[in-house]
Amino acid sequence: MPFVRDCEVLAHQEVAADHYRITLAAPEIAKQARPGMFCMIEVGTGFYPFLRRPFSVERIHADGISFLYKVEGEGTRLLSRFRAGDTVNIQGPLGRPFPVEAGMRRYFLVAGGIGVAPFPALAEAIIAVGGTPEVLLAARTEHLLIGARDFSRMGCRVVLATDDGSCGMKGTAVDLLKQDLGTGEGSVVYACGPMAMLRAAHETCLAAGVVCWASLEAHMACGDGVCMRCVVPANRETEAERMARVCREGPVFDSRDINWTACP
Amino acid sequence: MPFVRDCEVLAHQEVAADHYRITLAAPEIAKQARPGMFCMIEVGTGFYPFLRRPFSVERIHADGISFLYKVEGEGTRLLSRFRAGDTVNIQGPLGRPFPVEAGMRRYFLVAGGIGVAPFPALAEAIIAVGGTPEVLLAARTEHLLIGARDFSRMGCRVVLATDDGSCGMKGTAVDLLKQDLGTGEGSVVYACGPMAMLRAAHETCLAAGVVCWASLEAHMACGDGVCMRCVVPANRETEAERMARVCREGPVFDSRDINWTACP
Amino acid sequence: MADLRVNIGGLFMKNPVTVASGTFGYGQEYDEYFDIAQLGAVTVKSLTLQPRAGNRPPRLAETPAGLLNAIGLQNVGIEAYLRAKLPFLRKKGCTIIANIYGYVPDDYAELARRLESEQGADAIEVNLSCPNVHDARSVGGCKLVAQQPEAVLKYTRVIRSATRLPLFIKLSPNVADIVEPCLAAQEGGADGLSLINTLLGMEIDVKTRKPVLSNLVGGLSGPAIRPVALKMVWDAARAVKIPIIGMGGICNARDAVAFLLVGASAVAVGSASFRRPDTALQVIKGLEDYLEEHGFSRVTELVGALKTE
Amino acid sequence: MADLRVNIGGLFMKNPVTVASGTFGYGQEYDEYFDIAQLGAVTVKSLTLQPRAGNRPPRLAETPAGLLNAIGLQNVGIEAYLRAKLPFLRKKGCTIIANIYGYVPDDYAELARRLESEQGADAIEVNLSCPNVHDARSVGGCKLVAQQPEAVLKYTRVIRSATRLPLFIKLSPNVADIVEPCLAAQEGGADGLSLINTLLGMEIDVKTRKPVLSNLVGGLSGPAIRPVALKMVWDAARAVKIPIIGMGGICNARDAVAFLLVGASAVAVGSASFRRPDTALQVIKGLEDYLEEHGFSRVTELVGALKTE
Ligand SMILES: Cc1cc2nc3c(=O)[nH]c(=O)nc-3n(C[C@H](O)[C@H](O)[C@H](O)COP(=O)(O)OP(=O)(O)OC[C@H]3O[C@@H](n4cnc5c(N)ncnc54)[C@H](O)[C@@H]3O)c2cc1C
Ligand SMILES: Cc1cc2nc3c(=O)[nH]c(=O)nc-3n(C[C@H](O)[C@H](O)[C@H](O)COP(=O)(O)OP(=O)(O)OC[C@H]3O[C@@H](n4cnc5c(N)ncnc54)[C@H](O)[C@@H]3O)c2cc1C
Ligand SMILES: Cc1cc2nc3c(=O)[nH]c(=O)nc-3n(C[C@H](O)[C@H](O)[C@H](O)COP(=O)(O)O)c2cc1C
Ligand SMILES: Cc1cc2nc3c(=O)[nH]c(=O)nc-3n(C[C@H](O)[C@H](O)[C@H](O)COP(=O)(O)O)c2cc1C
Ligand code: FES
Ligand code: FES
Repeated sequence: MPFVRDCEVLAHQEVAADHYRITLAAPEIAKQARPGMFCMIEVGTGFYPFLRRPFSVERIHADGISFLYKVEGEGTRLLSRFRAGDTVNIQGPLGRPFPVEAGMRRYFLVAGGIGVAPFPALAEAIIAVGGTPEVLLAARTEHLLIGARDFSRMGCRVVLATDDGSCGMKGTAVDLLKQDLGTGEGSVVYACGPMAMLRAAHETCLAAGVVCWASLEAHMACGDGVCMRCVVPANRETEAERMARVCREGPVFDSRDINWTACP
Repeated sequence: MPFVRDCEVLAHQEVAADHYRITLAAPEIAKQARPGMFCMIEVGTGFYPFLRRPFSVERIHADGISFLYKVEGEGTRLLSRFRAGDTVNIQGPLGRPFPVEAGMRRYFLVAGGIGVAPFPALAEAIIAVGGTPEVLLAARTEHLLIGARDFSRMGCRVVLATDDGSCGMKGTAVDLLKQDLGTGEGSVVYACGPMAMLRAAHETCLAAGVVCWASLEAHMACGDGVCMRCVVPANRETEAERMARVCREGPVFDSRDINWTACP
Repeated sequence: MADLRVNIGGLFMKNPVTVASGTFGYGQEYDEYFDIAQLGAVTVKSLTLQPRAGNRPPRLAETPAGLLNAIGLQNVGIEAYLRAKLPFLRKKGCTIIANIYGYVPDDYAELARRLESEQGADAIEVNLSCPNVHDARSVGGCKLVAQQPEAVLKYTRVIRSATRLPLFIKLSPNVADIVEPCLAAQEGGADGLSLINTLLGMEIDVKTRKPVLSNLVGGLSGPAIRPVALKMVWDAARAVKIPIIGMGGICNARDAVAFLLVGASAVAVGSASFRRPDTALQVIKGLEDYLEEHGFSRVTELVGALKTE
Repeated sequence: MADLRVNIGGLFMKNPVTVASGTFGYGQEYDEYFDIAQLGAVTVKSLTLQPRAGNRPPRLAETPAGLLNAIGLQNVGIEAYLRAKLPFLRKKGCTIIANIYGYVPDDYAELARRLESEQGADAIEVNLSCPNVHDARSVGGCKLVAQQPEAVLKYTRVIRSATRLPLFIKLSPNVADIVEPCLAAQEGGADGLSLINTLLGMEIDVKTRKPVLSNLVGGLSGPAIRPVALKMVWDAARAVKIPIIGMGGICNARDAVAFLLVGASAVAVGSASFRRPDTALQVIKGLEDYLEEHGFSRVTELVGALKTE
């Protein structure tokens, strides 16, 4: 059951150039939120942007939640202006969470850039069922490898890569996955990042026979499944279901559900 | 020569319920500003309101100016959100100032409500030419009599009235004027406030043969004389001039120039 | 408390507030936020005979105070609607306006017949004005039905003869004079009009030098078009005898009152629901407050009560 | 530096940026903010044979991302323009587009003749689309010239025969198909088109239950209408051979580029000047930057360069 709530900003910091973490008091939403779900945040009170913006829940506390975001355009620029004590209206939690099953041998969390956003909550959930998350974190350059230390502190195994080789391996998160996945036996993969990365993760997992839970990005309007903006081509039989709503059927999909060839 | 400038907010306080004073660093504008002139303030960066809002210059300092304003609608509500250190874009100074001539026997400043806004600067200018401003200040109720003490401190004679009799005479600023104007000999009247008040001031002055400089209010779009939004019916001969632009021919008019019968 | 009930063209609504087709799905999703049975009616996404997958993304762009969409009528089709969507609405006790779209008059007639025979709706809204199902490259040669009064007359007659359900014709603002298609719909036997659908528009990405929408053009909705919608409803209301459901950028009760004043008998909340799912409910509450505050005992007193001297 | 010069229908402009009639007065006021001779051209407020006092206030309202105006063509008249306004523009060395308005074709012809014979303009823009000079109560019976292609043809022919100055016909978006009046203007001998004038609209004060504008209805401008304007320019540009001055909500160089891409050969900045008087100048500068950044050597390379596959 999602809510629409005015929430107090508890904290708001810049964690890297143009990257912020905002923490909100939202007990009801926190209670329902699961790793991989998202909220629609009203970034401004004016008529532009008219729509809310979707952000994955980064962490879930007893009485609040945090989001990790990157300034991309007007909406995120407005969001970055809120200060502690201000009120932000958010709607959520929405969408389907990452399924977390106990007893897997290896849990891979594959993150490209700001795609790391939903993984702190996911890592906690995996640890809670007795697993050890292996976070394969990649970014353009060193200072954009956000949260690496936090994951280590939580007890995750953390492997790093950068496009420019400034830290860790020179390469992508999927390159790290290829190195580590092996036969894939007993493994599950969670992936979040740009479409190209998700596609590569999907192909790698498919070849290894491993399930890949991919959190997809799409521009949204309603976040609630009514507007049909956020659709992606899915492997479904009927015409009516051929375009799946990221906000409702996702954002987390079994990567085999997505019709990657029809994706732009 | 008006300017368009990003100005730092030096101070911003609530001076009465819904009434604020904002002080801006604006040396070039301050240098050109004269009492009765106004600036167009960009109240928000979004598309609504799209237009700037006009505000009379309250005080002119060496390197800054202040405005006194009342929250009326969306524009002034947005304006009230700026904090010290923020940047506001303003355009000005615009319009014709109050003419101030030395050597008059009495200088009456007749203010209704927020109409008091341009008078601190005017009082200073009158004092500078050796006159003693007599400020006839009226408002709905006591706590809205803004600036009475400041005028006294400057050496003005201050007479008060309120609609509800909570302070000073029960009545309007024009009632005060009628009490004081006498034969009007050697007097000049400056009036600012709602249209009905200005009309009454005009009639009182006309009967006494006294010049009344009225600062008119009108909704503006450009503030620069090009859009023709802010017009008022004027006593002019030609059709082309029948509607005078408050922003350009005013906001300060010799009240005999206005065609009061044609005003709404 | 003021009486909010209205009867528009044979459709009884407990209040004059519905939602705009395509902005509320089939109701179920937003029922998670508030009891949608409180609405005067639920208007569902345009239904077609066959399911449709809609246009390729991107399908929607934000413009100043507006949205530009070319969803392309993605919908489950009449069959799945009756089977999978209708039961929920009926169980809730919602008043239902089913919006339908077809390629030829007979499509509409068949949709209307099925809706009537299977109690799939309490009224039918006929979308003659969807700008997003044609190839934009040939727009000159491909007019909307709603842009041709004779076609509006013909379509309305065919659909009218297929159903006794209250029939609303939804028209397009992309005309020189909205009165002409309105009169045609009235003559064709419509019980009411829905005004307005979206304005044709376009948005360009100057970095890629391509249109933002895959369909190149789309329909503009939201607060940006409210002044246009108000003018059209005002023009139409003075020319026709049948009631009008007014829409276009309604965000709050004030906007809704404006539509009633210019002559709408009911209103629909569209794009604004995307931002606040319960906007329509807030409009109902705000309407009650407005009536109270201004001393009206019936919402119908507001209809066409604009003072123009 | 990229070449910004354009020649549109015989009018040479040093860059493709002018201002929209009615939003820049006769140039003098805004010259206090920047040297207006830097503009590709100055387009002046509509001129009529006799001075006009315009409509009663209120004449303008703000709407979401837009302005609704019913100024009613307050202007000094052709006589005072030539005597009191023109000398300033000439002294500055401005390229001048004189916008004219009349009640019958002969009014326009006379205005055009006088402008040509007294060197009052370098080009003429013919306003056939002002929504604010008629009584709104009878709008059904009172169409704009620009809404009637045959009338557009007739007016254009008459004005064409009166002047050899470059002639731009300014049309209205309040039509089902913008191509028809565009073709009519072209057939009538126009050298170019100005698209678009304002969309008809209305705004209501629900407290007083009256229209906000004294004229009841007005014309909608500003960013709100930009998507509509882009679509109309795109439609027109593919149908006519003569150049188009595109306008509607342009606030920055990005918006201007969008108009060029869909096929405008020049652009006009309108309502945005009210907020920032030097908007048109910033558009020119931004255009230069865009061309540089994207490797174009001439602004004309952008015209119609939209990629639609
Ligand atoms: C489920 C979900 C979860 C997300 N979680 C996070 C998160 O945790 N952290 C995070 O930083 N981000 C997250 N995102 C992405 C985030 O929502 C976007 O970055 C944000 O909406 C950008 O908004 P903006 O207004 O700043 O940028 P916009 O103005 O929306 O523009 C951003 C970019 O997109 C382009 N664009 C705009 N509209 C379109 C269109 N219709 N088609 C194609 N391109 C377009 C623009 O040109 C621009 O380059 C998530 C997205 C989804 C769907
Ligand atoms: C030269 C000049 C100097 C001024 N100086 C000051 C000053 O020093 N201090 C100060 O407080 N104020 C001053 N004002 C008034 C001030 O500009 C307005 O209060 C302000 O613009 C209101 O903006 P807003 O967005 O808050 O309210 P708006 O949203 O503009 O609305 C304010 C009120 O006006 C009504 N309204 C809006 N548009 C129209 C319209 N077109 N026709 C009729 N009514 C309409 C609204 O319904 C509302 O009640 C001055 C005005 C002028 C012209
Ligand atoms: C995303 C979206 C989808 C729409 N789908 C439909 C539709 O399927 N059928 C229809 O008749 N109108 C459709 N419309 C138009 C709306 O019903 C409505 O007429 C229009 O949006 C104006 O109202 P608004 O400004 O309040 O949104 C759609 C509008 C939007 C924004
Ligand atoms: C206040 C105002 C006055 C206008 N006056 C005229 C006019 O006199 N003649 C004319 O052809 N267009 C006039 N217009 C229309 C503009 O020239 C332009 O076509 C329209 O505003 C769209 O551009 P914009 O959205 O950039 O403002 C006027 C527009 C506004 C806002
Ligand atoms: S964002 Fe509206 S359906 Fe997904
Ligand atoms: S505000 Fe534009 S002419 Fe006065």
